[in-house]
Amino acid sequence: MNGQAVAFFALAAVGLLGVIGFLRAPRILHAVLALVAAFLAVAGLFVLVGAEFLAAATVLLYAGAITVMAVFAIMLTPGGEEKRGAPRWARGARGWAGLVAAGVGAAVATSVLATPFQRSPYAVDGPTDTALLGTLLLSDRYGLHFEVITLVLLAALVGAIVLAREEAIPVRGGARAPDATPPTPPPAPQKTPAALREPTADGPAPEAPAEREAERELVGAGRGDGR
Amino acid sequence: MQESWLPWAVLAPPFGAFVLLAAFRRPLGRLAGWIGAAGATLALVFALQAAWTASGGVTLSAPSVALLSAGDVRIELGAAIGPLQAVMLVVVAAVSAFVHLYSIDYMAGHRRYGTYFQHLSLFTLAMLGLVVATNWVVFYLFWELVGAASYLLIGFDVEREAARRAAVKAFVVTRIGDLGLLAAIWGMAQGAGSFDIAETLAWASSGAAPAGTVTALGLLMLLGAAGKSGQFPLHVWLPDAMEGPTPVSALLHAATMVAAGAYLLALAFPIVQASPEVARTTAVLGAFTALFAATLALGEEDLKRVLAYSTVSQLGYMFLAVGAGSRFAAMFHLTTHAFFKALLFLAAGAIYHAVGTNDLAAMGGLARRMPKTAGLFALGALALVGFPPLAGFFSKEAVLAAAQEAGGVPLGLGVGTVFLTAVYMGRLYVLAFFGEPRTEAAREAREPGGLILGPMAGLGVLVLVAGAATAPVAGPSARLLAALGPAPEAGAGLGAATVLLGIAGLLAGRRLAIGARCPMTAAVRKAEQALQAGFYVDACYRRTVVAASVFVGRIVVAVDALVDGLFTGTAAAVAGAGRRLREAEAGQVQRYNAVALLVLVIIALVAAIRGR
Amino acid sequence: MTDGMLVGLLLFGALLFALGLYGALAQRNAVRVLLAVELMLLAGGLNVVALTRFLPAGAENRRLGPLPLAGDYAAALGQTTTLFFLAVAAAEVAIGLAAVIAAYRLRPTPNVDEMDERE
Amino acid sequence: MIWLPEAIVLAGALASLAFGVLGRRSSPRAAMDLALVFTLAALLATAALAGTVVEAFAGAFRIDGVTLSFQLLLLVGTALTLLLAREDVGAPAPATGGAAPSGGVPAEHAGEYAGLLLLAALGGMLIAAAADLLLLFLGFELLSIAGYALVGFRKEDPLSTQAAVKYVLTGATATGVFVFGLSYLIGLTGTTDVYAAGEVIASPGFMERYGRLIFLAFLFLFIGAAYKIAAFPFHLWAPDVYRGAPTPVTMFLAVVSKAAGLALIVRLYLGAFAWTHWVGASGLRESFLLKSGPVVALVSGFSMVLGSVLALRTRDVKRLFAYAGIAHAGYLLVPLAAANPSMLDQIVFYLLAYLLASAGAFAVLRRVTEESGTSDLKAFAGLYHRAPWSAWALLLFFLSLAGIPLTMGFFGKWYLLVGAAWGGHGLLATLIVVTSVMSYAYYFAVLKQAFLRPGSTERPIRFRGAEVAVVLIAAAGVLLGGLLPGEVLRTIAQAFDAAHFFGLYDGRL
Repeated sequence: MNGQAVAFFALAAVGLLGVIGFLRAPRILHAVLALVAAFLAVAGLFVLVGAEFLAAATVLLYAGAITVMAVFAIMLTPGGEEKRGAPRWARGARGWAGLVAAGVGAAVATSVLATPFQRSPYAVDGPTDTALLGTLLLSDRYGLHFEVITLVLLAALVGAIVLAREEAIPVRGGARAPDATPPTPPPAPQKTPAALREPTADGPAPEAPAEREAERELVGAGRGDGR
Repeated sequence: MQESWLPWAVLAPPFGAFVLLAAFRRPLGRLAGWIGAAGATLALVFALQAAWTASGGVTLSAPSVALLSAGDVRIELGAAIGPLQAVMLVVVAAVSAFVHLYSIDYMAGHRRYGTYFQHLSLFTLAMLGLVVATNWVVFYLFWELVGAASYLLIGFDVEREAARRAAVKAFVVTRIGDLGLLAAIWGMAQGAGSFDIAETLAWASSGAAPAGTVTALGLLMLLGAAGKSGQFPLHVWLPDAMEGPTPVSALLHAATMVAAGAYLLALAFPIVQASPEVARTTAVLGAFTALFAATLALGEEDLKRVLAYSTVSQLGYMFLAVGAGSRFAAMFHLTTHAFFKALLFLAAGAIYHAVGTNDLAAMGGLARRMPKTAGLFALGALALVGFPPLAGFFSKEAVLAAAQEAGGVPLGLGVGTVFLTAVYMGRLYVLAFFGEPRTEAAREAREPGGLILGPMAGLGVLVLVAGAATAPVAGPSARLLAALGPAPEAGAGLGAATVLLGIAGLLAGRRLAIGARCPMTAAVRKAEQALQAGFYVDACYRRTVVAASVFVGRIVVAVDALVDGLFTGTAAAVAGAGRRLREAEAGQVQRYNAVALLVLVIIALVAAIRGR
Repeated sequence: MTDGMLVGLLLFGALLFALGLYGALAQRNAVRVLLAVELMLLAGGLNVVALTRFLPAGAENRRLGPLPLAGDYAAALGQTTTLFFLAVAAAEVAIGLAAVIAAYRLRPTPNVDEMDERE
Repeated sequence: MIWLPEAIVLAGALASLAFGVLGRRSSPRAAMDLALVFTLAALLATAALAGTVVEAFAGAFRIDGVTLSFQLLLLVGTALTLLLAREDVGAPAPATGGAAPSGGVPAEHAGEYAGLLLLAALGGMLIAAAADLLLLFLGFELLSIAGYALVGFRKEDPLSTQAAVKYVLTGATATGVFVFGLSYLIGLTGTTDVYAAGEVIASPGFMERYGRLIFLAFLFLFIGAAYKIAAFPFHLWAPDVYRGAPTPVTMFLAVVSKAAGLALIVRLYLGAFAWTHWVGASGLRESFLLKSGPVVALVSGFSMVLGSVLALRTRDVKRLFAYAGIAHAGYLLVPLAAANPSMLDQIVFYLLAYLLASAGAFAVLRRVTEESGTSDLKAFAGLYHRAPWSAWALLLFFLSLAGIPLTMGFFGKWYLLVGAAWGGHGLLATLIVVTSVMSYAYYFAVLKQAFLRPGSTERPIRFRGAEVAVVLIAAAGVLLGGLLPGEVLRTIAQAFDAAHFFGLYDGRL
């Protein structure tokens, strides 16, 4: 067992523990933290196979950007599964999902184990020159891909802004009010969009319960209260 | 084989009429009827010309257009007229022309006068197209179009719930048969590698096709024919179809469309003949239906429904003839039946106009008020029962003579039907035309106008002379029918027996009619109730076909509930089955994704373990 | 890189994918589902990187012709592919979270199963 | 300039987005009109390329018969969608509250609406033109991501936003599955070129060694792609999403997205997998088709049956379209399962029939549901008296969708049936027939309301100009295809010769 193997097993173990923590943690912020550990472990694996640039990108994108985005979203949408026990169907769904996941995992693992891999004579080890990545990305073929991925990101950007932006016009039917309450008068115009406001106690009265709950969850998650 | 535009020319006038009516039916007003009639009459002229040519033993073949081609398989929009097609064309065009003329007065003042003739022209076009088609796909196309026109015409009085329901019923029941036809077409194309009618028939009868396949194809085709022709057990739609206007009943549901099933079997005659099982099944089915429907007709209190059951019964004769191996007898009977049954329906329409109902209980004594109608009705009825020298006698004799080939049981059923036919017609006639008028309307009944009587008289003439169509003196018509196959030899006794049976039946019918107003024993009443319920076949449908779909749905729910119960251990899931199906439509996308993915997981596992 | 290492990486990828799939199918919170999908994507990325290190089977190809620096090229190709996967993952998360926020505004629940508006 | 159509669509998208930022106050609908003009220009540019077979970007981008026919379908669908969507902008939401089936898109988002529609269409066009696995994937993602946003565009309606969430979650899961399959395919073959991957698979000894993993890769890729056409097993997003999305977007998903998804499957399946042959260990010639065919047939069969059965149970017309769409996805996969020489023609012809009839039906549906504020079946009650012409048009479209003679849909189904029989798939052919008969039931349920049921009001429905245009174009197409199917088919087969698709394997480009 050489050093590489030791590193592999260590990273794999961390990754697995992270994923299991993500799936099992009752509090969603704990889950996200566990996931960060898993992402970092995968980044370590990337280093191990000589993909250093990729490792850096993974840390930046996954452990950084995506996780932060997720935390933002979690803060804006409190009231998760902790509030009440899972309904009957969800327990059933877990059974099905477990069956599917186990089946897929077993099928892939069986196939991998039964495949006689053969190392090609061309194969190289050691870290890849990042300049080669750059050349490839701007080559004739992948230059096109590079342009298309910008369009994908553009679509995501525009779509996310349209969806997440709170309209200046009052939302009909009482956006925040529960279904049964009579229509409330439109809230007074606000300078900052509500979506970006910090959860503070001096918000308008009708919105307080939801945000208090967010607060409570944050406290419970041990991330401090932000004040 | 002879190149000719005539097959297309036959289709052109009804098509033109349809287009004209579809575009301008409102501004045309009363003229709409005349345009429709002109279209049908012109088609008749072309059909007669085609028949004249075809009687010389040639097949008129029109230039064709390729509709679709998929590799070697080509679907051609072609048209051809051989002797068989010529007979059918003349019958369709002739009855259609008379019905169009009749309808001009009959439908006068109706809110959707123009639409009616538009539908009628569409039907005529579709029916003629069906006859001249040279390709199974095109045939099926027109077959469906005929069904669609029937749907529209049965439900023509959209305001009435009964009419709407009858239209839907007809559509659904005949569709069961259509499935059979579709499967048969598909199977033939599979085997013969072609959709061409002539090629597939040649393939089926050549012996190249496996015997089992031919039998299966024949039975499927029989299913298709039975659906269209209202043969047992698919007969349930035809009596209800009487909700349509009476001229429609005369044209579609007595003379032409329902005969399309018999025509299909005559067309696919080589297949029927190639398999003894199919021939036997066809003969027995036909004979049984003939007797069965005649029995049902005995208990009916509605004039049109009696005639409808009678149609089912007579169509059974045609099936019997085809099954017994005589295409000649089948087509001959088809022709004469078209004439006399159309006549009977048109007369029934005249009565409806005069009395305002089809209920026999509301008639009586009409012979005095409407002597001409009564006379023409009698002519049709006697032809139906089979008295010489009327058309029905000769054709029925031909059918029974052919049935001798099919064995004792079909022959017995066929002869028995002669008696029953006479009974229900006798009863009907006495109830409607003799005795005292039973309602005010019947007392005030009046003879219809010339435009209604005229077409009836025309058909009456045909009923008188059509019997001679096979006699050598008739020239072309005899040659035409003879081209369909040899005329079966009838013993002298058969004709005499049918006449005697007919007379006995009429007398029995008269007794039944008079006795109907006498107090009856409970047993007879009960039997009659059973008959009126259509031998419970209708209820049977409600319980099977309709219930089956509900049942399948329930099974799906039950399985779902069961699986779910296994996982969650709640027996309550079984109780809430109805609610659960609603849930299946609701938003729990994740779980359904998981369940659905499971199938593919199994494939993956199998592939992984088996090694590719 | 050795055979054992490759198989180890592929097995780890399979496990990551399976667990991600489980999360995507079983989690109720929409944010958790999205993050679980990220795991699936990451597993794919890991696979490509590992395999292209080992098997540059496309080094010679009738259609593409011989390639320069075959081994390095293949490794770089695998990493480029994974870069694209990463970018797409980010885009998916962005739009997904935006949709969750938009839905939450009208009906305050992040749980997928409670998003079940019927009339 | 073989990428001119794509460039035009991209320019249109950017122009619409820019217009949305700069000029939205002046005339919101102008953004839609702008997008429509660009779409039509791209349509012309695509048509002008007819008959071209050429590659660009080092083989990643390929124009051939399949590309052009699919791109034409996509552009026609997009143009019709834009026509319908035009009426959405700034229209007041119906007064019935949040649960209304459709409603206005805020005028200030008109530019984004048009821009995202065009970006999604561009994604579809890239799929059709991609001969590169990664490019296929990126096109797929561009289409999906723009689609997620479009579904949630009616932001004041919980149905719409929740539909967006469900669409994203299902879509992301499908993407995960797709990527996993892609990783094995790219990793094992060492190339991202579709055809080169196919050559590697066909190279001697490769399948003996890696066959299991390649088959798994195919399975994952196929399942992931099936999501886009709403085929089994990722089909159940469709009802909720179709119901919640703005009706033009529903139409876009039903028509354009489905066409693009099919292009994806065709490109991927036929390019890299199905047509590969090799000499097996036993010395016999083997082909991937024999291994993959049953999977495709299974997905196709399940889609047909599940879609049809579920459609029978629903009372909501938009959901009904979703279920019917699942069944149609099943039909569209039949030619691939029963592989035969003209399967591409069959797909394109059926797709065209489906596209036209669906577009027309959605145009009618849009106005009717808008007027009555519900998409329940009863919204159609009395339509014949309120708008007779539209009722007749609806009849025509439904007849075509159900596959009743004299319409294009009938010949489409016949062609599929012939193809299935040709490929020796009796069971699939039977399923087509049986599910078609079931489809009569649910389509007739709508027609029954339209023709035979009295409505709650006799007030005539006034159709907007753009809607009338969509209905007329669709009706003309359905009739033309129904009366002259041979001509239409010949045009498709000649101008956009699908045989070029396989040209690589014949030594041609």
